[in-house]
Amino acid sequence: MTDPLAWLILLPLFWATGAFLLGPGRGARLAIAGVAVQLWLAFALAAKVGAGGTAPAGSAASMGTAIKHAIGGWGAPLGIDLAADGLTAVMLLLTQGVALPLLLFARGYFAGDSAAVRYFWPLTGFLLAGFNALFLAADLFNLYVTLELVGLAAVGMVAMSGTAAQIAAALRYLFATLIGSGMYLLGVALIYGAYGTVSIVTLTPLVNADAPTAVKIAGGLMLLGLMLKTALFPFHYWLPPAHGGAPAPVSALLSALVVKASFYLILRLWTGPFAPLADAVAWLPALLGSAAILWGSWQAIRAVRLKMLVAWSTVAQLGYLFLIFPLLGADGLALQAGGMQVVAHGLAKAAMFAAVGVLIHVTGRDAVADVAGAASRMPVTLFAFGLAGVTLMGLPPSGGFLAKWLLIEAALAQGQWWMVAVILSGGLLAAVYVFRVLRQAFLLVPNERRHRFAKSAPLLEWMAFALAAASVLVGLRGMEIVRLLGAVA
Amino acid sequence: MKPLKHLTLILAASAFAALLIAAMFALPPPTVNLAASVAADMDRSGTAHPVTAVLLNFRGYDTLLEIGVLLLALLVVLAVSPREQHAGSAAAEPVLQMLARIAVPLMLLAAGYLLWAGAYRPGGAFQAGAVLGAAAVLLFLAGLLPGWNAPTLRLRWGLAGGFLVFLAVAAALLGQGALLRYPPEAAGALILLIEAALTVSLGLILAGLFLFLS
Amino acid sequence: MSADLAFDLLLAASLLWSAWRTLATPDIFRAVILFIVFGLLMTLAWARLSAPDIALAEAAIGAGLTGALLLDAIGVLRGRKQP
Amino acid sequence: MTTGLIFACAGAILFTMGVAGVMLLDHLLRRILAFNLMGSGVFLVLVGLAQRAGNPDPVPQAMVITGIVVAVAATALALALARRLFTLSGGYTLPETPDD
Repeated sequence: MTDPLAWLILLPLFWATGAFLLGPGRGARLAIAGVAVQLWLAFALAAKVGAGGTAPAGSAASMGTAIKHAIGGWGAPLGIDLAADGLTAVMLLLTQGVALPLLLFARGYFAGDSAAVRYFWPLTGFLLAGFNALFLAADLFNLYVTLELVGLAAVGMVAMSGTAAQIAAALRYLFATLIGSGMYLLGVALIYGAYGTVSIVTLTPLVNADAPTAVKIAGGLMLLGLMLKTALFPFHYWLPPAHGGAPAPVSALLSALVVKASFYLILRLWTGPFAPLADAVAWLPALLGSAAILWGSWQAIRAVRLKMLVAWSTVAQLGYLFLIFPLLGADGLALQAGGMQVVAHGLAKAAMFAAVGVLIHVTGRDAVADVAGAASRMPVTLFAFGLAGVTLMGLPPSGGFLAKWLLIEAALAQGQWWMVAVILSGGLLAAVYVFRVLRQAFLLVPNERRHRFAKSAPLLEWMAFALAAASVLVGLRGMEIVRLLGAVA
Repeated sequence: MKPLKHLTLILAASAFAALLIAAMFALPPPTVNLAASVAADMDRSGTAHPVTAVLLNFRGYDTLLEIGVLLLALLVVLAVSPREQHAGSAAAEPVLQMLARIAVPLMLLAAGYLLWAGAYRPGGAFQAGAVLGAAAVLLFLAGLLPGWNAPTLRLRWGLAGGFLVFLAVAAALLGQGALLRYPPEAAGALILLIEAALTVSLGLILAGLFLFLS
Repeated sequence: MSADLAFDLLLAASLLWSAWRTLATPDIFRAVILFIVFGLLMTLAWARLSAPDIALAEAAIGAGLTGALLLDAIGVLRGRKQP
Repeated sequence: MTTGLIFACAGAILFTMGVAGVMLLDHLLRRILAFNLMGSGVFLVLVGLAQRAGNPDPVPQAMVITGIVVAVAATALALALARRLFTLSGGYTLPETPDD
C-alpha cells in the first residue's frame, strides 16, 4: 500500500468486482471495508500533499507541480499521468468521507429488500472508482472514460429499483449525460487535432501560446457538455426527477458527489488549459448560477414531495459554485469559496437525503405535509435535517457559512455587489424551505388516524446525524481545508 | 410552438456545423507528434502492432477503465431486466440450426486467429471477443444454447474474470514502480495473458448484453 | 479530381444520407436497417482512413452487436403490437 | 482536401445531426440510434482530423476503439431501460415531465 494514488482507483474496482461475485450480503461488508481503507488512503494523500509548500491554488502551475504517477512508466504525453494537488486531495477526502457513512446507512436502509438492490454494491464500487479516477486524471481522454464510468453508474443506480417513473427519470438523465459526454469528447477530438496531445500538462503552455478557432469551439463544447452534466440552470431539467425519484442512499450519493465531479472538471479546465480563453465569458456561468439559486430555491419552496424539495435545493446550491468564475483571481479566495461550498454542500445534502430517507421509511409517505409531528418520534433525524439546513442557509459556524463568507469577500473585493445580493437572498430562500419542513415536524400535531409510524432504525438516524454534524463542524476546521486547497506538493 | 423550436434548433445546428468545419480547415499542423513517439517506443512495448501497443501498453489504463464501463453496463442490464421467464428461443428453423453448427466452430477459430494476430497486425481482444459473443448469440438464436437467467457463480466468474486478471496484473506491476509498468522482457507475455482473459470475458459480456436483454 | 477523392466524397455523402434516413424514415424497422447500413459504410470509411482495427471493431461491435440488440428490441415491439 | 479532412467534415455534420436527433425525437429507440450517429461523428472527427496530413496515427485509432466499446455499453444500458419502460408502460416514449 505504498502508492495512495493508484490504490484509490484499484481498490474500489476490486471490491466492486468482488461484490458482484459474492452477492449482496458479503458484498456489503466488502464494500464498507474497502471504503474505510480508501478513506485512510485519502487522508494519507492529503497529508502528503499538505506537507508540500503552498502556492496560489488553481494557478496554471498547480497541476504541473503536484504529486504524480506516470502509469506504465511512460509519462505524458505518450502515457497517461495521474496527478494530485490540494484540490484533488479535498475532493478525494470528501468522496470517501461521504461514502463511508452513506454505505453504512445503505446497508441498514436496504436490509430486507435484497432483490431490488442486489446490484447496489458493485454499482457503488464502480461509481467511487470513477470519482477517484476522475479527480486524479491529468489526461483529457482518460477523463472522458472516467466521466462515462461515473455517468453510467449513476444512471444505473437511479434505475435500479425499477418503477416506471424511475426508469423514465433514468432515461432522461441518461440522454442528458450522454449528450454531455459526447460534446466533451468532440472537444477532446478537436484538441487532439489542434495540438496532437490530450495531456493537460503538455497542453496548457500550447493553448497559452496559440489558440485557433477550433480550440475555442472545443472549449465551448466541453464547458457546455459539463454544465449539462452538472445540471446548471437551464440544463437542470433532468436532475429533480432523477435525484428525487431514486432510493434515499442513491439520491444522497448523486446530489452530494456526482454533480460535483463534472463541476470539478469545469474548474480544472477553467483554471488550467482553458484559462486564457475563459476570461471573456466568465460572467455567463455566474449569471446562470444566480438564476439557478433563485429558481431552484423557489421550486424547493413550492415542492409538494419531500424528496423533490431536497432535489430542487441541490439545483439551487449548485448555483453558488458557478458564481466563483468571474471572481477567480490571484488571491485564490474564490477557489477556496468554491472548494468549501463543494465540501459543505456535499456533507449537508447527503445528510438531508439520508434524514428524508428515514422520514419516508418511517412515515411511509413522501409529502412535506406528512412529516407533521415526526419530531417527537424521530428527534435525531429532525435534528440532522435542521443541522444540514443550517449549512444550506449559510449560518455560522457551519461549512456553508464559511463558503458563503469567502464568496462574499471575493465578490466585494471585485466590486460585484449584485452577487452579494444573490448570495444573501439565496440564504433567506433556503431558510424558507428548510423551515417549511421543520415547522410541520415540530409544531403540528399528527392526525393519529391518518398516520401510522413504523419503528425507526437508530443506525439510520445516527448516520444522517453524523453527516449533518460533519457539515457544520467542517466550518470550524475550515482553515485546514482552505490551506489544503492552496497546497502544492 | 414545437415546430418553431425544431426549426430554431436545426438552424442553430447547421450554423454550428458550418462553423466547426471552417475551423477545422483553418487548423495549423499539430505541435506534438505522438505517432512518432509510439514508433520510437514500439520495441519496448511487447507487441509489434502499434494500435495494440497503445491499447494495452501506452494507454492501457484507459482500456482497464473501459472494460470496467462494459462490466458496469452489464450489471445495469441485469439490474433492470426482470428475471423470470427466458425460455430460450422457440422453434428454431433447421436451416438456422445447421448454419449455426457450421459457423460456430469457424467463428471460434476466427476468434483465436484475431487474438493471436493482434500482436502483429490488425486484430486483438476486442475483435476476438466480439466474434465470440456473436457466436454465442447465433447459438442462442438457433436454439442450441439456452437463454440466460440470473447469472450463476460460474458465469459471474467468467464475466468478471478478464477484468480481474487485468486488475491483478495492473496491481502486481505496482511493484515495478508504477501501475501497468510492464518489465520490457515480460511485456509480450503479460499482454497476451491479459488479452486472452479479456477475449473470453468480452465474449461472455457482449453475449450477455444480448442474452440477458432478450 | 482523382478516383480516390471521388470515392471518399461519395462515401461521405452516403454516410450522411443513410444517417439522415435513419432519423427521418417513419418506420422504425427500416430505421434500424438503415442504421446497420450506416455501420457498414462506417467500416468502409475506417478502411479508407487506414484504420483496419477500427473497421473490424465497427463491423463486429458497432454494426453487428448494436444492430442485433436494436432488432431484438423491435421484435418485442412488434410482438406486443400484433400478437 | 485529404481523406482525413473529408471524413472529419462528415463527422462534424453527423455529430450535429445526432445531437439534434437525441434532443428532438420522441421515440426512444430512435433517440438511441441518434446517440450512436453522434458517437460515430465524434470518432470520425477524432481520427480524420488527426490524420489530415495523410499519415495514420495509432493513438486516436486506439481511442476510437475504446470509444466504440463505451458506446456499445451505453447503448445496451439505454436499450435495457427502454425495454423495461416498454414492459411497464407499453410505449417507447417518455411521459411528459410532471411538474412537482
